[in-house]
Amino acid sequence: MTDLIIQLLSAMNFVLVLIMVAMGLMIIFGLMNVINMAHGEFFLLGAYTVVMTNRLGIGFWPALVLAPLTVGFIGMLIEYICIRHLYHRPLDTILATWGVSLAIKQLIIIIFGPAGLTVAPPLPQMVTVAGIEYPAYRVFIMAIALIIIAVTFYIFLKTDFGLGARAVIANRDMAATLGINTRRMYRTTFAFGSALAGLAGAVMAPVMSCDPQMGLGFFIPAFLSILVGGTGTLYGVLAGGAIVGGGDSLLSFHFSPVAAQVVIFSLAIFLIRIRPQGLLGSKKP
Amino acid sequence: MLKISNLHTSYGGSLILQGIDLKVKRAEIMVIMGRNGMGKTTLMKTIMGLLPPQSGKIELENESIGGLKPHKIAAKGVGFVPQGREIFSDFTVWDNLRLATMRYPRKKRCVPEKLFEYFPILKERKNQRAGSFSGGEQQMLAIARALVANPKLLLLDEPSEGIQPSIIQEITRILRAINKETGITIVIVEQNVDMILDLADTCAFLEKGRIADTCPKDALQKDDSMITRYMAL
Amino acid sequence: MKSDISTIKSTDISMQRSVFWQPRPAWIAMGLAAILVLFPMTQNDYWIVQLTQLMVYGIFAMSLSLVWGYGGILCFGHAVYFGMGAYIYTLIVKGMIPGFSGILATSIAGLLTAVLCVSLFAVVVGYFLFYGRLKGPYLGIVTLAIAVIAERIAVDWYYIGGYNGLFSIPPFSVAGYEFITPIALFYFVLASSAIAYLLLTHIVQSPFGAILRAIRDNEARAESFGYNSAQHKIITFAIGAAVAALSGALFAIVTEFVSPTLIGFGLSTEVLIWVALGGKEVILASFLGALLVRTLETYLSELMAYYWILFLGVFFVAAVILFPKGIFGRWLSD
Amino acid sequence: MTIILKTERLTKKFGGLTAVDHVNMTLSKGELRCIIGPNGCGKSTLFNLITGTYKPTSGRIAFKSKDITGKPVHIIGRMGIGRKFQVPGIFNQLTVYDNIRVPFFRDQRRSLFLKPRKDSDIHQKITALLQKINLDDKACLPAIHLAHGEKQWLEIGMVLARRPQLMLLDEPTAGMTAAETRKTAQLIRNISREEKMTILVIEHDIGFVREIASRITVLYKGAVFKEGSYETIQSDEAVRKIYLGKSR
Repeated sequence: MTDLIIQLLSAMNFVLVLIMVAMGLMIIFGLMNVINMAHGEFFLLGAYTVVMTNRLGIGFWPALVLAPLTVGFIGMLIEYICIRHLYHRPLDTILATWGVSLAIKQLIIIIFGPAGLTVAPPLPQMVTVAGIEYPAYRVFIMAIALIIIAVTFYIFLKTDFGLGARAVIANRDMAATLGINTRRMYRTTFAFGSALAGLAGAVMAPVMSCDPQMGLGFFIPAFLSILVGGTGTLYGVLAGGAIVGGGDSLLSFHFSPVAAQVVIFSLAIFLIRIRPQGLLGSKKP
Repeated sequence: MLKISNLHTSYGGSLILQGIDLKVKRAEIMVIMGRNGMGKTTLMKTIMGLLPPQSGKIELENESIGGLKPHKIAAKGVGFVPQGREIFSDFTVWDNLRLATMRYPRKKRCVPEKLFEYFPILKERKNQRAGSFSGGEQQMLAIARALVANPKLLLLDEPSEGIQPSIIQEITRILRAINKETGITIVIVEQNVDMILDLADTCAFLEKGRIADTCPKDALQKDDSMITRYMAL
Repeated sequence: MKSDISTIKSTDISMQRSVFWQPRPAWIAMGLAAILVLFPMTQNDYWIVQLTQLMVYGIFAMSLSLVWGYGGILCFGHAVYFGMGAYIYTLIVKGMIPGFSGILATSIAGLLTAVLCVSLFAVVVGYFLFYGRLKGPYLGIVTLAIAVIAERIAVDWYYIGGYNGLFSIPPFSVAGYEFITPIALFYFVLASSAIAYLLLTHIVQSPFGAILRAIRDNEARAESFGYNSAQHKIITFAIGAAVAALSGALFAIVTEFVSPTLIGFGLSTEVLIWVALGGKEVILASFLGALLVRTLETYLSELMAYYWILFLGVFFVAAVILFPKGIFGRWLSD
Repeated sequence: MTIILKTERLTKKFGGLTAVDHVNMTLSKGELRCIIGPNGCGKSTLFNLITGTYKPTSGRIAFKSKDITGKPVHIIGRMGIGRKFQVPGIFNQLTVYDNIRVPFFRDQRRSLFLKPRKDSDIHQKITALLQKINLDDKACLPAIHLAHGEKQWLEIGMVLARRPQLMLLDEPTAGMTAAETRKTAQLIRNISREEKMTILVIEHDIGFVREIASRITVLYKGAVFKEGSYETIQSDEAVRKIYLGKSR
């Protein structure tokens, strides 16, 4: 019983962070039609911001603010330097962002070395959840992820900025003729999506071993979540993230992480074969 | 007000506009007529900045707007009602209208109350999903949306398409009233002769990418041979 | 879609020549072949071994050129086929697969089994991908995921050596003759490259290649002529996989070891860069791309250490933006 | 006259919108027919139903007395229905010659991986076709460099290469200059006369319709509104009304 609860909590942990990463990816894709292959590396940069603040001796907490800001800024820079030249060649954006991801990864290796680094847990104490002992920091992760997901939904469904962004997704030209600056919208969105990934990386840094390959471990499941849930809808990301992340982490417990990945992945491919638009996606691909 | 000279635009590899010359006076309602495929929609999209002009000039109040991005042109005071209306059907009516205010700073974002005098139905159904509207109601929404930001020039592309005659008449009446009260300049692309004759001050005929003829409405009412020549079978 | 007729003199192009007949690459290929044939006479064993490896990568790059450049299939996991080819060959010649002994465990049998199994695998994967109508970015990332998982399986599977891979692969032998000396291996790989080049060029110049390019250009149009695009893509995928498997097996023969890095996403990325930089739409350009980038890497990675990959990444981004047709592709194609 | 294409109560709905509404239409072998109608009357949808791009909501399509309702696009293509798209559907990177060659490969008995024999008559057929569409001097140009009108002719040539029994042309003169339009009309008339091919054309340009058509079908709001010769249609008061949106 206790085991089961712990498993469920861990699964939830992973699912919530995954959704954060996937939402960023999805917003960028929905708005700009760009699949950002460097999204995993934005996660990576977030995590290494924590490594850096630790080295600077200012501890974990400043990184929580610093990470999304820095990564958001880097995202904006990358949009400005390379992506905006490629809006009319969508397939090439994959290659370009792929190159960016290589460069970022290598930069991290140059600065921090290729080995895995660990960060001291900022909240070492345990709390009691549903009658069992559970690390307080894990609860904190869930709380912060939930808040961020809720805030993102709020921004996109309730604010003026969200309205504009949704309008651009629905009909780019029409939104432009109503006076919305689509280019600026792209840049803001790209920064926002990057910041989400950066923050996710920062909160996960203390519970993972930070190594230069960690981004891919989130990028691929995040992308599969979008494929499974369907593009073009934020709710789809919730469903996809729950299935991919939850399935992966529960299967990892009972079998091995590799077996879990193989099963989840095969399932995702199979699902795409029978329902190409995703679970909640609309008919158009 | 609007002056277009020797405008060329190509679309999908073919030159659709082959030297358009057109002058529209302030507060005038200009109707552009022509059969399908003559470049009417391309002309509208070029004025609005959705298609880049290849050569030629577009001037709004003596200021060149050719080649600007659509949001810049909108900011210069051009409102656009595209063909097929293109309302955001998943959004509420209110959100559709609010979108046109986005370019202002937050405090100045307001939808003028006066709009609802012209289109009372939009106020009643403010929170309804726009996609649930009938074609005519969607058209009114699209026009209202274009008017939210108080444009000097309103462009309408086939507003009567797919709409039942009674609503066409109502839209015609409303457009007339708005033109009279606010002095807005209107350029309409249209094929519906009823609407044209009710609405236009001046008519221009587009054929094979050029303005083939212009004439005041009165002349047209007396003699519709021109309509037959440029529009009919 | 700018049409600029003035720059092209249509009169001096003869009627019979189609775009698939590319005389310049053919001449360059012959010149290159001549240089390569003479190469061992001028150089010592170190460079011969180096160049042998480079050509193995070259074959690998050419296979991706067919899949990506001509088939329009953006594949981020092409090393899966390379690695599988290497592993299957190794397992067979080391006699590690139960039931495969005697004649079934010879080098030739190993080579054939590797190529066959991998192309069958590609058909199965292709069936799901292409009948699922997966395209562009989606296809790319799904293949990337396949590569990552394949690498993890290889690392975790102790029977095939796990993280350390497999060592001491017996030398390639045909009817008792063993290819052991660097020169023998060099000519063996050179001959394989030539065969792979001729095979791939033949395919892209054949009617099948024309249909493939037609599908890449305008899929709906090609389908309306009665061509089943999914089927054509699967066949292309399988041929590309077969050639990649061949290069993988050659890698095992030349280096005498295999490890999980061969199957994973790292090598998949590298091959993508070679082909993109060389020019994905010309088979020979891809081969040259692999040679160029790998040679630069040997020199520059000593000079620049870690900065080399950073430089490669940035250079790759710049090339994507500035030279979408690749470095060699620009002057090899007409 | 044998009937080559027959639609029975053909209907297609998109959500609440009925794009094609109980269309009954028959085409005889060798006929040249134009479909006209105001925007949004369902012309393109009708084409998409015939070629199998859309599946009809109800109704039947018979081609050469065989039911082809709901069959996949490439099967219908193989049965002998060729289509020219509205936006030129050509292979931009291929040369003009190869653009015409691609459809011929289906007739090739040899494996697709072998080069065609030197003496094959395909080359002659391609050359003849290129002459017919006035592009023989541009055979080696990549198709992307053609002028817009030439692209349209090339596509007509590609459709012809398949030797379809029924050819569907979707706005073949869209975006053409007046001279190109006249040339196209001549081309279509020639094909109709010389190849005895059944041709169905969607067109807006009435001048063009007058030049080529023997018979016209007027579609309005997804349904067949009127059918007849150019003269009858042109003088028909009801047709004029729907075209002009006139109610008085």
